[in-house]
Amino acid sequence: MTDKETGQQSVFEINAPAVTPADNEERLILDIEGFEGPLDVLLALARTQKVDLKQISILELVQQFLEFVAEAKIQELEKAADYLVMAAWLAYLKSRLLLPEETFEDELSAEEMAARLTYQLQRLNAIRDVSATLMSRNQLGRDVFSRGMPERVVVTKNSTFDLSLYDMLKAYADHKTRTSIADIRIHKRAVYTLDQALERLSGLIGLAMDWTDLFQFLPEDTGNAEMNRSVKASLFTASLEMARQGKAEIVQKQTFGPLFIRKTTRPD
Amino acid sequence: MEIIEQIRIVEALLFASDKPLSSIALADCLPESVKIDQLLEDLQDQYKNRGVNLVEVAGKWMFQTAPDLAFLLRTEVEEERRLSRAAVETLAIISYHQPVTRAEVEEVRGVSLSKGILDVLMEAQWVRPMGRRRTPGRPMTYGTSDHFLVHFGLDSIKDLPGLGELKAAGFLDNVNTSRLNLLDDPKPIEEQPELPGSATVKKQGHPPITE
Amino acid sequence: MEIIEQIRIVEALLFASDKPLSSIALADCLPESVKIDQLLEDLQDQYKNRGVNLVEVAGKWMFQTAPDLAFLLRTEVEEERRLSRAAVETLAIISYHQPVTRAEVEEVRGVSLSKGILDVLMEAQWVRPMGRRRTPGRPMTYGTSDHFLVHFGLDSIKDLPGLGELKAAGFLDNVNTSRLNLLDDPKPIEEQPELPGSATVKKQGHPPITE
Repeated sequence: MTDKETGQQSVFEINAPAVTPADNEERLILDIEGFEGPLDVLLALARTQKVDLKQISILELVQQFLEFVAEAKIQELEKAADYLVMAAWLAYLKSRLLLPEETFEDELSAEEMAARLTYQLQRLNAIRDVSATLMSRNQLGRDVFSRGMPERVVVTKNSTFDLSLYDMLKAYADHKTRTSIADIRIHKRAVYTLDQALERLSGLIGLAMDWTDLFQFLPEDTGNAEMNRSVKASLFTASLEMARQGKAEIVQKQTFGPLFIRKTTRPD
Repeated sequence: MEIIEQIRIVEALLFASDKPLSSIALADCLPESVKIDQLLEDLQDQYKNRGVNLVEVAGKWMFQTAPDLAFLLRTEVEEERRLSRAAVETLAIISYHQPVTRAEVEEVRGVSLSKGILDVLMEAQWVRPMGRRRTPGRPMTYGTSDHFLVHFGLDSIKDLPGLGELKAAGFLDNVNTSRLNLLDDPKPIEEQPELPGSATVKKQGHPPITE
Repeated sequence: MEIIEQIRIVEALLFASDKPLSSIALADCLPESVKIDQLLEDLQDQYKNRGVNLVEVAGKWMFQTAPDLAFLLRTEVEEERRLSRAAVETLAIISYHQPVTRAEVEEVRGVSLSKGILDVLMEAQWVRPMGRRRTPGRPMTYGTSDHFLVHFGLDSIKDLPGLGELKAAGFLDNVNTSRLNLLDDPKPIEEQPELPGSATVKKQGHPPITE
């Protein structure tokens, strides 16, 4: 794909943004928009040296970058950090390159550091080149095409049903068993009625001076789990009913937390 | 442009298209002077004896697998399917109560019969229509087929165990069979075979157990 | 079976499919004695100068339109998915450096990888996880899929353009992810393919002709 075909707005946006030429006044309003981080800027700057990437002058590159960062409008703090870290590192590298070599333990020499930076730039450059080559290959669905009307393999399903005589007889017998049950008895369940709960709650709520946990008003354990649940449910419903009638206020400070209730104080 | 190049283009266009193309649509991609019909004939000729042929369908052109190789694109799969509980119960009721109408099955089961259930039972070739009942609405009745007998290893529908036998076999625990009656549904019994193929259908089947 | 008949069968199978088929899957449809590789070569040769070519991609075979006709067909597809520069570069790094970790991709590009990029590449089914690296943190590594090879018309990743040059220049050596290179490289890293499905992922690529 070339620019000629697609214009500036390349479909794949792989064209590196050009750095404004050095002799242009606009150089002063460079900003980092369009660059993908410090390495991207460094590569673009290195290219302006118009020499083989192996022979770039690191000192010159460092200078260009420091100027770029000083002049660029970096708005996002996160981005700025990346650039400032790189600038600091390059300034350090520059000083190391300029000063007589000292031996630092566990550290690379200035030349090695410079060589590594060059290597990184070359590697990124090389990856950019192969990216372009890769994307300019004939792509399936863009340049070359597979069969537009593929003929699918037709799968014919022959269903066999899995049912034994036993299963069928069982089904019939189950059906007969079910329909033969004529009487249905529903046992009376133990419940604490809403009326009972209302009566209890409105009686007790007046005795409490302040916010009280609703469940403090539970009657004594009935010893019957089902009954206990009914009591709780009815008491809760009763509290809602009292709140609705304006006789009580309810507060819950957190989800699943205790419910606090108090009698509405009416300034009569 | 040479003929051979034009043929290549037509070939590629037809290959990549997701629908058959008319000769007019093809001609649009070629220089005006091109004789598209001649090209298509030539191309068709070139593919005549190949594994893929160029065919004209409804005035449009497409590539298609040669008819004698179509078997390559077909595979058969045996699939075992399970019947739903409702389907098994319906089958059982039909077999014990046949001939029975849809409404009767629903009444016995106490729920309405979803359309798919009878379809599945007929697809399995266990249930067949047995003619219409001579009552208002003339509802279709259903019964079991020979295939049903073969599948369940029965000589005739009369070999299905009765309620007493079911109870003896332990199928009907806790049920007082005297309160149940297989044949308790009073039912007008007259059948009128009236499907065009009903003569054959009758032969296939077996005598209903209700008198 | 005559050779010509065998070729017709291979032709029909490949022509019917819009996905590449392995020679093994093709051989399954032919008598055992058939030399499938020879057949495929012959077929490829027969289509060499046609509008449709037989190509070998991802170790499998498929028909596709001739590359030189791209200019003609390109108008027929709608505008393709836009890949950002970052996504294209990431794809290149993953394909040339695979298996490669996220941190290594970031190191080569000099910027952190925004979340959406890998997603897009995985959604396009070009990139797939390749198991974890045996280093602290056990980072996930990524590589390309068969679908990637098919899309870019590559038989294997060894056929990536410029691979030899990149390797010779040392650009595909282990990526040192200790930022700013102040320290020496860590020891070269041992790979352990260990996703339980890593073998299957490979196979998964394209189902054989039966679906």
